[in-house]
Amino acid sequence: MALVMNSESERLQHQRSFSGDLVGIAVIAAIGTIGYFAFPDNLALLTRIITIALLVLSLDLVTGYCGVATLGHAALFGSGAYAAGILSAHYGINDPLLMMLAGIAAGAIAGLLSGAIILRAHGLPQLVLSIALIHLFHEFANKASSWTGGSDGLSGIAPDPIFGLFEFDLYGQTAFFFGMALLLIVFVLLRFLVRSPFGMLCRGVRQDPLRIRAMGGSPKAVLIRMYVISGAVAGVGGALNAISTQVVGLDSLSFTQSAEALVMLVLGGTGSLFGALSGTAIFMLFEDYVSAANPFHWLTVVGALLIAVVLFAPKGLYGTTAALIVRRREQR
Amino acid sequence: MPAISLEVDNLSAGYGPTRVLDSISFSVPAGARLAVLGRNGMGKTTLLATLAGQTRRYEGQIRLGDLDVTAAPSAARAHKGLGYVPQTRCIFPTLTVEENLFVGLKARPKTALEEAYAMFPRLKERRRNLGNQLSGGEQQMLSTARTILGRPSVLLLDEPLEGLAPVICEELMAAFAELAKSGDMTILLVEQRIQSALDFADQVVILERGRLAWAGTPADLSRDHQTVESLLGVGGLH
Amino acid sequence: MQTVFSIAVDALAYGMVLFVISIGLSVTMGLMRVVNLAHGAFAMIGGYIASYAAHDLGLGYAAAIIAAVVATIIIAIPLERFLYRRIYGAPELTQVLMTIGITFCVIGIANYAMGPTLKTIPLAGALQGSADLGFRTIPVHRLFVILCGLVVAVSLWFAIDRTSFGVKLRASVDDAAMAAALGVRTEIIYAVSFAVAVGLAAFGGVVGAELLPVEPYYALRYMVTFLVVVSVGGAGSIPGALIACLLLGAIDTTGRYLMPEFGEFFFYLAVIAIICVFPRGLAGRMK
Amino acid sequence: DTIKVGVIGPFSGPFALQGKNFKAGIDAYMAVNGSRVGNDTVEIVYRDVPQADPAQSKALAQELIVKEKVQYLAGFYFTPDAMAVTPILKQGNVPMVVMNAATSAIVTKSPLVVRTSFTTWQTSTPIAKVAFDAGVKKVISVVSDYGPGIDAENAFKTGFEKAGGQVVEAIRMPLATNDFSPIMQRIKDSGAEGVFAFLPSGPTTLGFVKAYNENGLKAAGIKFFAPGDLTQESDLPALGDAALGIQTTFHYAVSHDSPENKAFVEAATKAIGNKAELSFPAVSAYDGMYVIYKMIEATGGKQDAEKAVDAVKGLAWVSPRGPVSIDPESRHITQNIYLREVAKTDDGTYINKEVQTFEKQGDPGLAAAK
Amino acid sequence: MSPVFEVANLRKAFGGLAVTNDVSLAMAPGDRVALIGPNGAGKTTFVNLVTGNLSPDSGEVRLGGETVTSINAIGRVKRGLVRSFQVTRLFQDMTPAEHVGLAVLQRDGKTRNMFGNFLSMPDVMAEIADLLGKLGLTPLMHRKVSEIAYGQQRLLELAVALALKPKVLLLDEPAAGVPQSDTGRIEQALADLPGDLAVLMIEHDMDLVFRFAKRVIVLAAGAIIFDGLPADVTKDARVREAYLGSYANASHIA
Ligand SMILES: Nc1ncnc2c1ncn2[C@@H]1O[C@H](COP(=O)(O)OP(=O)(O)OP(=O)(O)O)[C@@H](O)[C@H]1O
Ligand SMILES: Nc1ncnc2c1ncn2[C@@H]1O[C@H](COP(=O)(O)OP(=O)(O)OP(=O)(O)O)[C@@H](O)[C@H]1O
Ligand SMILES: CC(C)C[C@H](N)C(=O)O
Ligand SMILES: [Mg+2]
Ligand SMILES: [Mg+2]
Repeated sequence: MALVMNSESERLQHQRSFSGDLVGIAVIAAIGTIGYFAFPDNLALLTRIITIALLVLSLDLVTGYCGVATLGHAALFGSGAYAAGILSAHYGINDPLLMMLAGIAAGAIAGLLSGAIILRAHGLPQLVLSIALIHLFHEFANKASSWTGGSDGLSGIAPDPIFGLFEFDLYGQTAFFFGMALLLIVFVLLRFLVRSPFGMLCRGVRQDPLRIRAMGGSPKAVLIRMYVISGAVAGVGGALNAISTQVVGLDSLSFTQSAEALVMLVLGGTGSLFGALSGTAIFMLFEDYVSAANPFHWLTVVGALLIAVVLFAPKGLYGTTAALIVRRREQR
Repeated sequence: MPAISLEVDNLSAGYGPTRVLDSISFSVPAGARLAVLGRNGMGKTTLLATLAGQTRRYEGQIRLGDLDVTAAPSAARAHKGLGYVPQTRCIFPTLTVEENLFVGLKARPKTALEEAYAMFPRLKERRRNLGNQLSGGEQQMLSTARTILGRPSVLLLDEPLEGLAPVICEELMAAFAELAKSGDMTILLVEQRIQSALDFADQVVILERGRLAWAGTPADLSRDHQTVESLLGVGGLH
Repeated sequence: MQTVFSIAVDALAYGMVLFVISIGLSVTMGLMRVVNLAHGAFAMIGGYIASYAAHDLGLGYAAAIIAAVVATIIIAIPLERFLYRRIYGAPELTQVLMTIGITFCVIGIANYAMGPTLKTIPLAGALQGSADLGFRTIPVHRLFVILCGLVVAVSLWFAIDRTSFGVKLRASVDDAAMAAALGVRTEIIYAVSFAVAVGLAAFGGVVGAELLPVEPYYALRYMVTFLVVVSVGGAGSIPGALIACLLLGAIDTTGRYLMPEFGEFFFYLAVIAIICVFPRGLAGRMK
Repeated sequence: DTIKVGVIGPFSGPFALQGKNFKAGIDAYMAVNGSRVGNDTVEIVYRDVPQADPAQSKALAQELIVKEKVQYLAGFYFTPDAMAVTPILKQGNVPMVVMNAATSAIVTKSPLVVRTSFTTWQTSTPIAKVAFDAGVKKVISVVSDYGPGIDAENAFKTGFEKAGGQVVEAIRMPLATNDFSPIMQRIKDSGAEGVFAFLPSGPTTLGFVKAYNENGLKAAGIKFFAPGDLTQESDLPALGDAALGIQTTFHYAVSHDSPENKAFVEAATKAIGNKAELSFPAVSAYDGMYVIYKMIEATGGKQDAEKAVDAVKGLAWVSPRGPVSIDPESRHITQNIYLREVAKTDDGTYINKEVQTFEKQGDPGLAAAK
Repeated sequence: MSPVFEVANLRKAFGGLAVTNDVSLAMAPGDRVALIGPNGAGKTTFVNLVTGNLSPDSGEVRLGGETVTSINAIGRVKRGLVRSFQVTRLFQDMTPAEHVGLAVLQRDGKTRNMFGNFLSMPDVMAEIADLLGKLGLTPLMHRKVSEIAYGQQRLLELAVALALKPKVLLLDEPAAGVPQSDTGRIEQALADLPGDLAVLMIEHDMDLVFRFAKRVIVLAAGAIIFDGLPADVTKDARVREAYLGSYANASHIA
């Protein structure tokens, strides 16, 4: 009897989470639409937010869900960007979808490589491994200037219209819709991923790898797999960056970019996809706003924002809000 | 010397919004041995932790002898004579056994460490080991010894026998009894081994869902089979 | 042969500068378990104060150092009280967010108040110029830094490993609630340790200014360097940090001599290799 | 009407000083010449890109064009930031005036680019001749390992070898080098009689110059040559006596002696607040504004990028740095390059004292690339 | 019957301290063995050596005839050797249902699945409900572990181990911290285990030990000093002195 009742309530819960997915997609699409109408002449910014959101989502997969501390995640992003860029600039393959595929593949490979190195330590030393790694990637790209353009950046990327129909324009419409579509697809796939048995295993690994070993699971194998997936997601972001800006700079492989992504993730709240998305959007919009308002001293304001978030929303903006809502609901 | 006792008045406490203790009141005379019993998850640990100043108190008062320590932070309570041995032992993992004990000494001279070693010779053998290299039972010994070294006037023990060999348990209970008798120490004992607790205590309280459901002497309890059955869930005491 | 000696001397001097500047971070990060990315910000504040004291108040080098250390600690006290106290024991990433925020603010304020140009701290007469080692010369100031490094290393090691303060600090970090229950006044312990760490940062900022000049972006520019040497040594271990600084200093110096164009590669490959062999750092305390 | 000019530069972060100089140059120009051109009022919209970040630069440029409706883009401290924007100039019908980015190729990326700063090739070529004339036949080149550094190395090498000298070794060191002692040891061991160095202006130059002195290179008579990035005026107070006597070639010295410069320095000092912070980006920005004003005049305030750029091709005027002109072919500035020596004035400040002039220098970098 | 689990001449020393000193033992399917001994005798260390969490200085571990000494901990779990932890190791922000679900999925090799959701897998859910029900954790199955009392966490610890359907089960003080009222559940859960499973239990609760064990092994200072029937252990003078104390005299021993 108890069993029946339980699976009944389980099914309910499952349905609720499924409808949660739909709501999530609707929310993203709605915000995208609002953004489109609210900033019709700032689509470049929105596209940039989407690009970075993909990087932050990808970072959330390893940091939020698996507990891997990294300040080198832009390595995956930048690899995707350079792969897509090189394909176009050096091989003249300008189809955006092919460039996207190249970005995904390169991101995944970079993920495999990064994972293999970063996962050799934990905690602080791990963080330092990631820092060392991103510097190596950066130096490598700087040295390989005949391929990457070095510090001058890789220019000459000229993506064709998507499906031969939609040209990348000054107003950034095409890039925006392209990015929006990619983001939605990635989001849905990740939603499935984090709910799946594999996603659950990852959460377990984050909390207690030794426990997972005692269950017969290999934390290392799990993490490496997640790193590859994360690389693919970052690769999407990187390729989108290359396609929409048509230049790839060393900054896309930099420590700064990695650190910024981490800040955005923590700002939104680790361990939830919405946290990653909202962190990116809020940080970048805020930065855009204050840096336009005062290009000279905005850094102080951003610093104050970060401090305020830690003081008043220690689980991140989304994380804290979500916890509050849950608590309200429970009390009722 | 004024007899210090512990007095709890209308105490409620919990974790965040979850209220675990609900209006608990009792008082313990100096030198008394109080057993706190109750089934799983009834709030025994929460009660001791609240007395030690480690959880969120919603309302109520805590008095240590003549002093109101309701608002005092944990460290201040310790200096006023409260000693706490938590259920999870809370050994400092990166400190050696000796350093762990040293923290418990408060301001006493280092030579006092010998008291602990006399109580648990095993600890002396392992005194250069790090806390996290100890066996479960050794950690339990260390946790207890560390608090006792501070010579508390009120000692809160949360399942101090967990994981100890039977022979050590006996010795330890004897030692507690000795401390209570000779040292004017008031002891609150939470213990799952009901018989051991009753053999030791001169007073008993039972918690049920965060409320004080029963109070009396061990002898009363032994006779009250119904209470034992309903509040402690065991078939009877021997 | 002479070249080898020469490189060795450079390596030792550089390693010691790294040590003096980063050791304060080892205290906050290893002992207090706060990932204090604002370490560089405190070093920079120290540098600014020393520069101001020397140029505008006309104090001597020694007096400027003392003024910098004291004033930086005074500035840090409210920060500890209102900001850092909130993140002791918080998840590392939260600490990262808070301390980066502090760093941004400090950079912004320094840029506004002191201007974006480089600031120097004039050396005492005795520290200027070069000393002749026979086979080469070395700036006297570097010898002074080496000495400072040794003194700091020994006294810190003593304070942490041998004094009751050190034991209480380590206990508080392992389990603050339990330490408090045993009567350790953890807030005071933390505040004092933080002050020491900040004082060391300021000291390092001043003494190291010859190599890492003071300017607003200092706070972030060298953050990675500090983080790397401390972690490679094993946060919280004074001997570990010392060895790491000397080792990394040597690798960096040698790499830069032999193959400057691959200097970065050498350095970071070495970091990766060391951590792969010693996943907890050269002398990391166990968690 | 209001004509908006969008300026993208590093106004915060590690290069905030250079961004500040952009603003000082622009403010100075507008203070001296007013903000009105014909019937139009010029308004500046600043956007910050703290470190080289082409994606950000492009997004901001797009925003400036589409949303702020700027008619001109200007600024650009970093090459990649400028490069990223060139593809949208045509569609946006906006000319771009580069006020710093110093890689030769930028002007080739779009016919709508005009540059009023310099290229590293332009400033590094003359020093080769200086070195050779000073009797130095063997030089070791030491540059920061990134685009401009490599440009400098190539420019010097080309010039020096043409003159008949020999570059015995070319070292590239990472941008983030703190301790230069090992490099100095390398220089010593190379047996060169002189060293050619390129480091981007800023904190690292201090360590480099100090190491040059402290490791006894100066005492050993190894001569020091560099383009003027290494001794920008705002770094000189920190370098102090250590820099005395260093010879650099550059397009501008704050101490340049001319009435135009006196007026400029006065206005720019007022704009920046502290004369010690004044440096070379200010003059490029000042001249950049001159060019933009000319473009506005020529187009009568209408948005017509091509016409605007055509109008300034061949334009010649006397800048605070001396006589300059826009090369009609390359749209890059032709200017005098000066040999300067760091000197101490009577009031204790340090200056780059001009000692020799190389007149009407174009950009040799473009030719070299072909 | 041939042993499912065998240890031969196992040795381990930490520094100078020989914590496991030439220990050999074998267990057959269906064995119910209690491993007791003074604190610090090396019981937990023994388990760690056997499971591969520590590597022995010398000696051999065999599972079902196969030597697994050089196989890592994960491999041994996959071969059916499962342990529980003396200090609970649970995922603080997961629920009991997720714990058991994860163990079941991991056991069945389904954790590679990147799209499903265990809540919609009826067989998995049934197993979860069954196991948690047996241990009386059903009401808590969707609470976070961090919010449930320690004693209940101990029960969950056991549930996770059982969910892996081991061939050899090593339990490190499963009843420590579990109140007397609930030890019954543990006993019941153990009694319900398949008959061919070999169980080794470390416990200081002698009542439980004597009700559970068919065979008792006493470890002291790293060496086995007694291996035999429960009835005989109380008669052994060395065991009484080193471990049991007056317990041996108590009347309630069978
Ligand atoms: N950190 C926490 N957050 C929320 N609820 C908690 C927390 N810790 C304990 N609880 C809840 O408080 C109640 C009382 O727990 P407590 O640990 O005091 O019980 P106990 O009587 O000591 O049990 P045991 O015998 O198992 O040790 C339990 O229902 C538990 O779920
Ligand atoms: N990593 C280590 N380094 C040094 N000594 C250790 C280490 N691990 C365990 N020991 C020591 O080995 C001995 C055996 O420990 P073990 O945990 O196996 O004991 P146990 O029999 O399980 O005891 P208990 O019943 O108290 O849990 C203890 O004295 C302990 O201090
Ligand atoms: C030398 C510097 C003024 C050059 C500039 N950083 C550029 O990227 O072109
Ligand atoms: Mg409890
Ligand atoms: Mg044990």
